[in-house]
Amino acid sequence: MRGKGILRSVLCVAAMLSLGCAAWAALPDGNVRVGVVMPTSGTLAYDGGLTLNGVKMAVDEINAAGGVSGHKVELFIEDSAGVPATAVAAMEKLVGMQKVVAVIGDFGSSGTLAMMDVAKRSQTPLITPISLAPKITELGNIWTFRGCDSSEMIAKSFTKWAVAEKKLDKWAFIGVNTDYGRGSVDAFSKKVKDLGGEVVYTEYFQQGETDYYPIITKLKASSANALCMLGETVDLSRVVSQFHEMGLQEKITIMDPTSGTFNPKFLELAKAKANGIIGASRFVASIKTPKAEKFVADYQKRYNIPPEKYAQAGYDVAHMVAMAVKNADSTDTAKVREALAKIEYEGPQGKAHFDAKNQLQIGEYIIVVKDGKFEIVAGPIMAE
Amino acid sequence: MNLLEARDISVSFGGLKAVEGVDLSVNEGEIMTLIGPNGAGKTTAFNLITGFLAPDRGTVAFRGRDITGLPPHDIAALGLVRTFQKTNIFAETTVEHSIAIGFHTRLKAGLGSIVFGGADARAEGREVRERAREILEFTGLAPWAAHLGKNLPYGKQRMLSIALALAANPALLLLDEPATGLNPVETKELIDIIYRIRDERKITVFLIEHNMNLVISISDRIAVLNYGQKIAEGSPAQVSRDPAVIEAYLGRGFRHAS
Amino acid sequence: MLMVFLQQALNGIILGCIYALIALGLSLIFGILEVANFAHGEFYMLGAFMALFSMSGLGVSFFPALLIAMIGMGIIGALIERAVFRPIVGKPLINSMLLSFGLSTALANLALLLFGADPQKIESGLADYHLRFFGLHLTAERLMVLVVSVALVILLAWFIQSTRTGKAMRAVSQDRVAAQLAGINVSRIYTITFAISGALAAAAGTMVGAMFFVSPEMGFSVVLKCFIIIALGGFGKIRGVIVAAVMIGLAESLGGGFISYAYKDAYPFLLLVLLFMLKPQGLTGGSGR
Amino acid sequence: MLLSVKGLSAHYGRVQALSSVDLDAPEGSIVTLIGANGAGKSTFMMAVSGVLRSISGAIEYDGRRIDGLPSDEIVRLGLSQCPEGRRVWPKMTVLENLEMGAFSVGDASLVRERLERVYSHFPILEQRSAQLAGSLSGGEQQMLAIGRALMSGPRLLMLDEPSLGLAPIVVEHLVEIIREIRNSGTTIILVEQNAFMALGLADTAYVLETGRVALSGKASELLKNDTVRKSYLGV
Repeated sequence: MRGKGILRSVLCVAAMLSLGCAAWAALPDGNVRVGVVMPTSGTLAYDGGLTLNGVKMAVDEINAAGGVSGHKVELFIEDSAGVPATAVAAMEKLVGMQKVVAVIGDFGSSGTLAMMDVAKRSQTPLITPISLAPKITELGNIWTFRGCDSSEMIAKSFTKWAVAEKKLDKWAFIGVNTDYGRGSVDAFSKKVKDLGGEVVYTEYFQQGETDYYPIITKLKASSANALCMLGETVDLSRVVSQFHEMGLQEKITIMDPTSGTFNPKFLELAKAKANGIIGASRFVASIKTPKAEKFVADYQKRYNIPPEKYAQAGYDVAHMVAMAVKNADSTDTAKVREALAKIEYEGPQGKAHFDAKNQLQIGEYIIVVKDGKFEIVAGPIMAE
Repeated sequence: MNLLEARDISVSFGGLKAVEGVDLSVNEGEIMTLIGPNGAGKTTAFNLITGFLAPDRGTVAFRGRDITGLPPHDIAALGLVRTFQKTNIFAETTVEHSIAIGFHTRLKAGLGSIVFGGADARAEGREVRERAREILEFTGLAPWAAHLGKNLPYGKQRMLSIALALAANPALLLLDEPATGLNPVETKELIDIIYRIRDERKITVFLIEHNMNLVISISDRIAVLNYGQKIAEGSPAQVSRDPAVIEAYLGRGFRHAS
Repeated sequence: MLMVFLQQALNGIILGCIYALIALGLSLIFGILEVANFAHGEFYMLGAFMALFSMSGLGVSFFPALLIAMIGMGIIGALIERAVFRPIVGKPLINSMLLSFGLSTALANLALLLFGADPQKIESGLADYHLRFFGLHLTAERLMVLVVSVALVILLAWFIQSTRTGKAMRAVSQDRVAAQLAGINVSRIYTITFAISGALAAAAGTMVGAMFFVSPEMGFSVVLKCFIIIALGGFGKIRGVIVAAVMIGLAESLGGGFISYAYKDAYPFLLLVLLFMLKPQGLTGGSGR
Repeated sequence: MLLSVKGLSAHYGRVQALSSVDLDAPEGSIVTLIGANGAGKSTFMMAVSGVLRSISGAIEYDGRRIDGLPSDEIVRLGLSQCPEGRRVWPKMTVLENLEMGAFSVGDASLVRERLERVYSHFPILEQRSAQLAGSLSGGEQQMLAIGRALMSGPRLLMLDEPSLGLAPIVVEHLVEIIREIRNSGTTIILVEQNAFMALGLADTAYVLETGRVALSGKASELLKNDTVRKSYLGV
């Protein structure tokens, strides 16, 4: 048995060498190898861990149901630590040594943007479950997919609702100083101005920052009636508590439109101060569709916390990759990429497909935090 | 003309008058000594003369030119060079190289030509090596030329600090307690070199010293400070007989001991 | 605009007080043992966790937890001095830099393993009380931070200035051999120095844990900032370090508020460069006498 | 015999600084060590004080081995040293320097008494008591260093070049003080460049050359010894 296996792998390698990147007509023996690059250390470790939860749950589901056409999905997980250079090294390792069919990652837009070159050079599909920077799908890199909404899509849906329905016209922005933060602030500012609103204050902070008093103090002195925060769970929970310490909650509506904070950890950290935060999300645990309800129940059972959109994104993206491999009936990365671009998927967040730029098309729910729960107040609103 | 002329120099720290209305003059070609009890203000007077301290009052003139308030390196460039109580040498540099550095601080070739090795700098390099050699011979440090400063015996370290001062080409050399910590044999060598500095190199010498054997034997004139004021001045014989000096500094046992 | 300026200044002073607590300990260690302790930020981090677990595990309230953290880190600091730093006292600085850097990484990773990456908050229960005076805004929690850190700094200054042990610490820092010859047990002074520094770092960590969060990586950036403070304030000068700490706090707060917050970590460095250009002797450096 | 040293060898790194030195200091006597700079005199004192630890041989004090004891315990047993080069704490006041000299003394009234005695030896120190030691002149610092060494109330006092940088009148005074300290029962080991003064004061003398005892004997006899006169007295 063992000898036969080795012989086969030798033949495979020989075949690959002689044919370059040859294609198999059908799925070869062995597991479907999928790479994941996520921050499991550093300031993004918590959020990255949520996405990884979703990925692992999806893979276990797929394997329990017999795998992809009888082949088990095997994950190869690398830590990006939230550092673009580390993410690139991780991706190189996955495509070079592990020979994965596709890579899921990174969390931060900067990491994803950095890995996109590797995807193109190695001709391996890269699908990010979370990175929101509009640039990612604007660069025309056909090997990169975004398995979630972009901040521009959220911006369109959210500002339409906030400016028109809630009459919020003087906006302040606090964003993390990354591609995601700056990209999102630009996208939202533009939409607010297009809709006749005014941007009165914009400031950025470094990831992992603790002290926001200088920003909050300036915010207090500004004429803003809406604060739009763009960042991750831990950073934004500090912003929120310092926002309350300065007593701004009566004067300013606080919003987290990309809902980076809509997760149990945030509720634990911010407690009652989370109440009233308004956001938009393609997914929330209170969506009442059969797919969503099953996902929420399974996730709750498995991890003892309700899922949020990071876990959902990981879950959906892993399913999408498996579906693409199945549709392609091949582990040839070019065929998987083609199949992924044509996918018709339905997950907990609803029906979705990729547009010509590999951007997933889905709708947004408007959500508000109330007594530690996420309530849907509107939606789904489509971007166009 | 007096080579050095300090008039009415005064300085106080906090409320303490460290030096108060002191006149000091040094004639060209003489060996002059400043003595006085510990804390009388001798080193402070040296600091005032060499620009390490600015006087509250009074003037310092060198070769007839007013140098009051000039920074130390400008004063040194005029030819008024000092050594310090604490031996001040380059510990991690060889003796020969230390002296070469001493030259470089005052030579004319610009930094640019030193870095890029211009003709000026090369000519200077030769000159420096020759003159460093000459000073090594003069001070008896030639056998130690290749040793690191920190590895010299204590007496040779003190000699090196004098050699460094000589490299700066002084007209007036101020030595602050050069014999401190030297044994009687080393003290004799020091006396010898001070005479030769004066006689062979035509450098005037002004020193602070407690070793009265040395002071009495080499000084042409002695000035005495006590509590920041000058209490006596004159030849060694005059000063050592002065009752005020015996009372404040020498002690009654002095005549007997020497 | 004036009110914004004053509010930013107040925020900066509070931040500076925290920096002072950490930097003073680091400066004491540097001055007395002549070792650089890059793991000092981890003392601050472990102190914060100790307070957190005292509250969640033992159920004590904030101030007893602060005290427990200080005592606990005092003991751990002393043990670390004996086990890690004692053998390299008197060796070139690079030894302690490398060793403490390793210790810093080891402690941070140990904390990551034991406590997880999740940031957690210490509930002082004071953040919801607000004080408003002359148009300025202060929570009771920040007032507490101000009062406790000023009190600790005064206590430390008094200890070093006036007690027998404090004088012995100064003696060791100025001339170790002379201190030995005077009958001072130098090893004991080293241990005490680490204990005091550990306790101060724990106090700072606990208060930061209340104002912000406790997490395994909280120590790293703070220790670099504190080395800047020590460089600014002059090595081994208590008053200089306090002034420098408050200056850094103000620079971050005012620079962050009025120039750009995204680059606020650059302001301390800029301040350092500026000061070295204008006053090479350091903040409290005299005119040479 | 208050101090008895047998076969003392010491190293600074790889440099052998002392090799097999024997020395005896009878109670109540003044013993002087003379020799060139670097002959090992200061090393000897640092070894006896327990500061220099890489030593071999036996050091017996009052009938008890003290080699290997930490320096603070040695001070507590009654040995005190005024080191070469003053080594006062420059950023502490004169009074603090003196107080720290009595670090091993618990009794506050005893400390006060000794402080009075030091002030009577060196009145200038009393005038300067609130000044920082670093602001004193070199000679004043030397007085402070001697005063500090006396504060622990030693039975054995080791003075390393105490006359360095002192005015002649102070040196004269110092000679009286050393006699007085000896007469009050303290044994003294004295290292001096001023060999005339040292040999004049001491009962016994040891001449060190490159870490070895080259000569020893009664001080009055060494004063007449030709080699000593030529090499160390310069006559």
